Amino acid sequence: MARIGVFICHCGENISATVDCAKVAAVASNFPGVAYSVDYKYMCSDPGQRMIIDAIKEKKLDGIVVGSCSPRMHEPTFRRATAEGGLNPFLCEMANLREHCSWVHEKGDVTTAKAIDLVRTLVEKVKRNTPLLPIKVPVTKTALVIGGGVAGIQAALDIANTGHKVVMVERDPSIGGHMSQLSETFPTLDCSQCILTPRMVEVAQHPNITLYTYAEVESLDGFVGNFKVKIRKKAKSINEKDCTGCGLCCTKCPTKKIPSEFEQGLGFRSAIYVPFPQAVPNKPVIDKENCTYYTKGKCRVCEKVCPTKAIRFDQEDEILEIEIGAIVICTGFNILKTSFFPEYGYGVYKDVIDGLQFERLASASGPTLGEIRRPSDGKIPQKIVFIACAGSRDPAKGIEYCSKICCMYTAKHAMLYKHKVHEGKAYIFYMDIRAGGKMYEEFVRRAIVEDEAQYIRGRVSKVYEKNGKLIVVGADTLLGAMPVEIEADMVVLATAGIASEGAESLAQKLHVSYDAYKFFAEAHPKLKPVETNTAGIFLAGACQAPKDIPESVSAASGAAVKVAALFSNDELTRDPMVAFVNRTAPPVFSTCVGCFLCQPVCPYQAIEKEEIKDRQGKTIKTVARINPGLCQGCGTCVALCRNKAIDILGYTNEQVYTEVVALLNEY
Amino acid sequence: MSEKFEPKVVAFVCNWCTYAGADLTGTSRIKYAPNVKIIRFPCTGRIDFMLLMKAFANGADGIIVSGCHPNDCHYSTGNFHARRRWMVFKSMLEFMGVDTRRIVFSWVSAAEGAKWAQLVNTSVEEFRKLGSYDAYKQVAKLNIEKEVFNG
Amino acid sequence: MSHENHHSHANPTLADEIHDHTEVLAAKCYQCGKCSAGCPLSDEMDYPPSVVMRMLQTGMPELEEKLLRSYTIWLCLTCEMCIARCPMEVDIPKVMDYLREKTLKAGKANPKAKNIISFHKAFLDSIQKTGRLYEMGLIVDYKMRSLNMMQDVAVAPKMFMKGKLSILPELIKERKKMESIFKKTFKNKEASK
Amino acid sequence: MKIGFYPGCSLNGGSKEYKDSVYALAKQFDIELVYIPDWNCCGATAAHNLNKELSLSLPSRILAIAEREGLKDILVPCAACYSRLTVTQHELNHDENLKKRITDIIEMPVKGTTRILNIIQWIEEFILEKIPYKMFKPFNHKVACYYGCLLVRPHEILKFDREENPESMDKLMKAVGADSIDWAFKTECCGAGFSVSRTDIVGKLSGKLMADAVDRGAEAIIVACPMCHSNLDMRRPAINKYLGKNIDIPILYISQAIGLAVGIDEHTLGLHRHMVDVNLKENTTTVTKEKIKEKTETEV
Ligand SMILES: Cc1cc2nc3c(=O)[nH]c(=O)nc-3n(C[C@H](O)[C@H](O)[C@H](O)COP(=O)(O)OP(=O)(O)OC[C@H]3O[C@@H](n4cnc5c(N)ncnc54)[C@H](O)[C@@H]3O)c2cc1C
Ligand SMILES: Cc1cc2nc3c(=O)[nH]c(=O)nc-3n(C[C@H](O)[C@H](O)[C@H](O)COP(=O)(O)OP(=O)(O)OC[C@H]3O[C@@H](n4cnc5c(N)ncnc54)[C@H](O)[C@@H]3O)c2cc1C
Ligand code: SF4
Ligand code: SF4
Ligand code: SF4
Ligand code: SF4
Ligand code: SF4
Ligand code: SF4
Ligand code: SF4
Ligand code: SF4
Repeated sequence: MARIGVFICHCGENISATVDCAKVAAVASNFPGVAYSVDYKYMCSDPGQRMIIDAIKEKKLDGIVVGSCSPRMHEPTFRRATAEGGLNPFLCEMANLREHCSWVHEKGDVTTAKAIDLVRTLVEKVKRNTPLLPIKVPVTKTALVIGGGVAGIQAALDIANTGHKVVMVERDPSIGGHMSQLSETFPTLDCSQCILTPRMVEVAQHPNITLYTYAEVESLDGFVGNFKVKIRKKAKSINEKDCTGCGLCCTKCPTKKIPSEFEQGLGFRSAIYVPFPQAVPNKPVIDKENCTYYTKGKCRVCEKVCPTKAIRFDQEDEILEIEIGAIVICTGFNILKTSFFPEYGYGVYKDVIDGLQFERLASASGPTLGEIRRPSDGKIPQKIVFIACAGSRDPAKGIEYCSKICCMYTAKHAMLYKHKVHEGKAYIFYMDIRAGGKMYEEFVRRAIVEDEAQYIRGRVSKVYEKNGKLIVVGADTLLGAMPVEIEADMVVLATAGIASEGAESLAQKLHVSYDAYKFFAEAHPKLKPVETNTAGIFLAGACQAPKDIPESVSAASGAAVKVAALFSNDELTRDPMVAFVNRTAPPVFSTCVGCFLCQPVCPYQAIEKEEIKDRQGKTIKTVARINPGLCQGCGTCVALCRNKAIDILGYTNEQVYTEVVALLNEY
Repeated sequence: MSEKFEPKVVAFVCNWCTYAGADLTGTSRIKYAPNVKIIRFPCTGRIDFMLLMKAFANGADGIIVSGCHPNDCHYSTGNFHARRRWMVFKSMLEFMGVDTRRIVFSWVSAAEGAKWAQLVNTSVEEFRKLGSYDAYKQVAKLNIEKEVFNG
Repeated sequence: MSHENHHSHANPTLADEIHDHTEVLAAKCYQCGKCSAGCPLSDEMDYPPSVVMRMLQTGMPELEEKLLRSYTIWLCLTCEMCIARCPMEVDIPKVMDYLREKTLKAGKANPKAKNIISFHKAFLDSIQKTGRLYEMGLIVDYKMRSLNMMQDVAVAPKMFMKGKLSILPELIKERKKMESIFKKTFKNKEASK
Repeated sequence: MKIGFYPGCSLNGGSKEYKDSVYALAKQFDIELVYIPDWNCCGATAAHNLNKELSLSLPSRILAIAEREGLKDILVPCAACYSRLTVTQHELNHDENLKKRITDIIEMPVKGTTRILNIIQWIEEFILEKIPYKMFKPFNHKVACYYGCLLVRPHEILKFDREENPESMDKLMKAVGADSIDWAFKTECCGAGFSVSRTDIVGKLSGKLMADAVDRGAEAIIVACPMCHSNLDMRRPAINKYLGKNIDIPILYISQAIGLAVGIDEHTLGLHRHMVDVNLKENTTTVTKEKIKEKTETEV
């Protein structure tokens, strides 16, 4: 027979004003299995808690029901007291007599009767409670940061500065991301490289950070605190230890006319190359697709000229396997190319460029050394047309959302152009100017008033080339949709920000969700903006949606704090209310029949396949297994499993069925 | 006192939204019918529909199931699964002759204390009109329940 | 036909009516002006296409009336340039078709459109009678309707010389069928009104 | 090889030379064109503008007859007819109620299974491969391929070529030795149905696009639609008036241009019927019969 203790609280008069507390305690004392039942003015006060502690010892109680306020208020308090009394804390339950009873009903027998029903329900439940131990999982205190743009850099430095190890994996030969390509940045117009480069160097030199560039995540296993990740280090064809970064190889390489990715095709690079002078690490890689030695078996000039003999043509991709505790995804974004736009010439007009190309033209270290010159003939354009929302807010052909950053960078471009070409004229076709941010609207106004950017409200229908000019056909909707035709020297499309290439496959490798646009999905758009649905994996920067630098950096610092919090303990304590698939004796092993219908419903990918093997190692049966490290205890799988093979601690089938019966039936 | 029929109502609610919402009803001292008694679940996704049948079999005249609004689920998608399952289950119940008007589905967030009170009151009113669910109790004369108490 | 996101109003606007008949939802237009920018006849029109959409959006009877009496709807060539580039895929040509039909029935067609309408009517007459287009007849018929006697006096003889105009119409066999198709479609239209 | 043929009213009347040239081309490549018996007018812009049901019924009758005659593919050289037939078939296939209503009106069943080919698709599919073996006289002129509206729009329904800057006609012209220019007005409207009622508009719209073609050095404009042809050719006075100068660039149907290349004579192709004379510089580089034979032998 159970020995349950029942403690009914008056809460001053909050409960006792409408519920006859003494009566509740008296009735409860007659419930089967109740060994002790009292009522008291303030159960959460010290003397109240002491009553519980003492009663456990004196009356040898094996279960506690406190009839008081909402468990959301004092469950931790009473579980602590229960533990102090020497019982497992999960043997304590609370009946909500205040928020769900005394405060919401009138004084009277009905209210008291309801209170009795609630207490009886919890008494029956607690009889079926089992001692639960909080789940402890060890934590590997190394974080993996995927992507080395400004978000990744910030996250890595913040985590590293808390004293934890960081491994950074960057796909390109250098870190820096899009920010390293920018000329100057809104809303302050400070030089992008100037503020970013020192941070890039810091990453490379930080004792807590290991940097792998030209590398990608191959696969991921495990769960929060205990991930195992495989990283593919693509062959750079040089021995990084020997290479001093002298650059001789790049200068001498005869294959020079390869469009540079960093310069957005506006400049060239050699087959062995460092993407840009400030690259980190400042060591070259050989582009195997263009190197004549790899493609035709001839050349090896770089090998000959290298003073340290660092070239390794036979180098192969390397797979590293490392253990990590948390991951921050910072893989950023991309923009649509001009070839996406049929009405603007399918990308064939050389002088129709995208925003990043304009950044390179405006950059002091860019292909024109910061002079705005048009790609076709190098002339300085006297008239530039900027087209905002190119591909954004365009459900028909592009994407539905607003790319958020383009209004601002277009205003910036118009401004930079005017600063460099004083007599030039900038026209901006726009639909709305979205400049919500600190000093943003002021920035746009400056572009319009001081730098004479001519904003025309309307979308451009077509751009075509004629006699070396680009004819831009638009309309001014503020003038009754009056047709407007501008003969421009150059056209800049503020093309939509889209998910980074390969984001979808990375998401699948990491088992995190992504949205319809293939951006990574946050666990909650407002309250968990840097978390994913997978415990231990966080997000930062433009991999979630187009974001500007301040937002990317704030998110990165936010994610870093989440990682640091995770790493602040040696072990993770997790709520023990997790699901489990039953195991029975052979030959059945489990009532699970291996239908795996439960697998897709789990929001946390916690359900795995487990093979039950015989002594010879032959698989007899494949059943579901729940990874307690990943399960968050929602119970969806429990309700789904038709074979009742899954149950969930704290809300077992037996417990909840009993509650229903007890609630509706008096003894 | 006139003998007005008082339906017995069980509410299955999730811990994160509706349970907290009902707490707020209390903190706001908004009054509602005492017929409804709440059982707490981690998520509406946990609620399997045999539980509802169990409640009817044990004398419930009406049931309220309530959790987080779509997209606000603490577990991100649990409530969607609950909803989807309910769509399937509902047609099955109707086929079996169960009076599905006696099962009310709703969303009440942690901020919607007043909505909870209103939901309870309108549901109770509805169930009262429907009267005692004797039909089901008759069908399901299951006595195993009594055994449970002695477990 | 009614649609989910379409409420039934006590006083349906012209936009509601268009939505019911053509499924084109004027509210989808976000006034970007791309249609007006690309429309080859925008500058000839009293209301460029994006303005037409805006007028419909307002639901104001005065503006709807202006629209029905506009020259725009007759100038629209249904070249489909606007919808081809509209980010919201608003089918403006369909709207124009609808407005033309409605206006014609209501006898509100813009007087400037007289020639255009005369031509269309003459064209259809020809088909109704012969099953095919009889160009010579068309020209004569059009001239009678438009009273534009001098037009094409220079071109027609040359066409004739080049063998491009025939004096006699070609007749199809099932001419009765043609009559019946015309009758039915025009009757259906009345009925659906 | 047999294929269904719907000429449409224009080809039967004012654009007789278009029909003649298509016929000649078919004959040259051993394709038999089978008329759709007792065909009627598709209704063109007029029906479309004034009465929707009528505008669907007229083409439906044509499709119904084609089906009845067992013609699976039909060639529709007129871009306007091609557009009307294709759009009608699309609408019928996407609305069962409409299909029912229309079959009631025309008193004939329509399945909506006909493959409707425009002139370019027809040449691409049945002729292009064989051109090298029959090319006597490369059409080595600089040309502007003009597609107009109806061949490419609405793209969602026609799904023919690229919506902006299409290339299929250019490819055909290159195949017969022409140098086709890159220009921006390939799909701008020529004024279409306003030829008679608002000739001034045709002058303006056609004038704009032709001026660009001329500026870019085109010697001829190649079209695939009788409406485009009559606007650009017959409405030259209005065009010249709009431009304030006279341009004498000839307008050729694609079937005529290809016909010339494969050695069909000008008269058969109906060049003499044009309002603007076709005075292309004499092309001296003829290909001898031996050479063609050689080619045939090496490649086959
Ligand atoms: C034209 C233009 C102008 C702009 N101007 C401004 C401005 O003036 N001010 C401002 O605040 N913002 C501006 N921005 C926005 C700014 O570029 C972004 O806010 C910022 O770059 C986002 O940083 P990020 O680190 O999130 O992403 P990114 O910069 O995109 O970096 C992502 C990094 O991840 C790497 N990566 C991607 N996938 C993988 C993978 N699978 N594995 C490993 N590594 C991977 C990439 O190589 C890259 O290095 C501008 C953007 C554009 C397009
Ligand atoms: C009408 C309106 C509607 C909105 N709707 C939405 C929405 O739908 N979605 C959305 O995402 N956002 C919405 N917001 C924005 C949202 O309210 C804010 O983003 C959010 O409240 C900011 O939180 P906070 O903690 O930074 O500041 P606050 O909410 O302002 O909190 C600041 C706290 O600091 C306290 N405090 C102030 N000074 C001192 C001091 N000197 N010492 C001690 N304490 C101090 C204040 O008392 C207050 O409690 C809305 C805002 C408004 C005005
Ligand atoms: S335990 Fe809860 S109900 Fe009791 S006195 Fe404390 S707050 Fe009030
Ligand atoms: S020459 Fe050798 S040392 Fe110098 S950068 Fe190239 S690989 Fe490195
Ligand atoms: S071997 Fe390749 S990388 Fe080296 S110099 Fe030659 S082309 Fe350049
Ligand atoms: S930020 Fe501005 S330019 Fe970019 S999509 Fe949004 S509204 Fe258009
Ligand atoms: S636990 Fe249940 S649902 Fe999951 S695989 Fe096993 S039987 Fe199927
Ligand atoms: S309880 Fe929820 S989180 Fe845990 S395994 Fe089941 S579905 Fe997944
Ligand atoms: S293009 Fe479309 S969305 Fe833009 S104004 Fe025209 S109809 Fe409206
Ligand atoms: S279909 Fe009509 S409105 Fe649209 S672009 Fe053509 S002429 Fe203008």
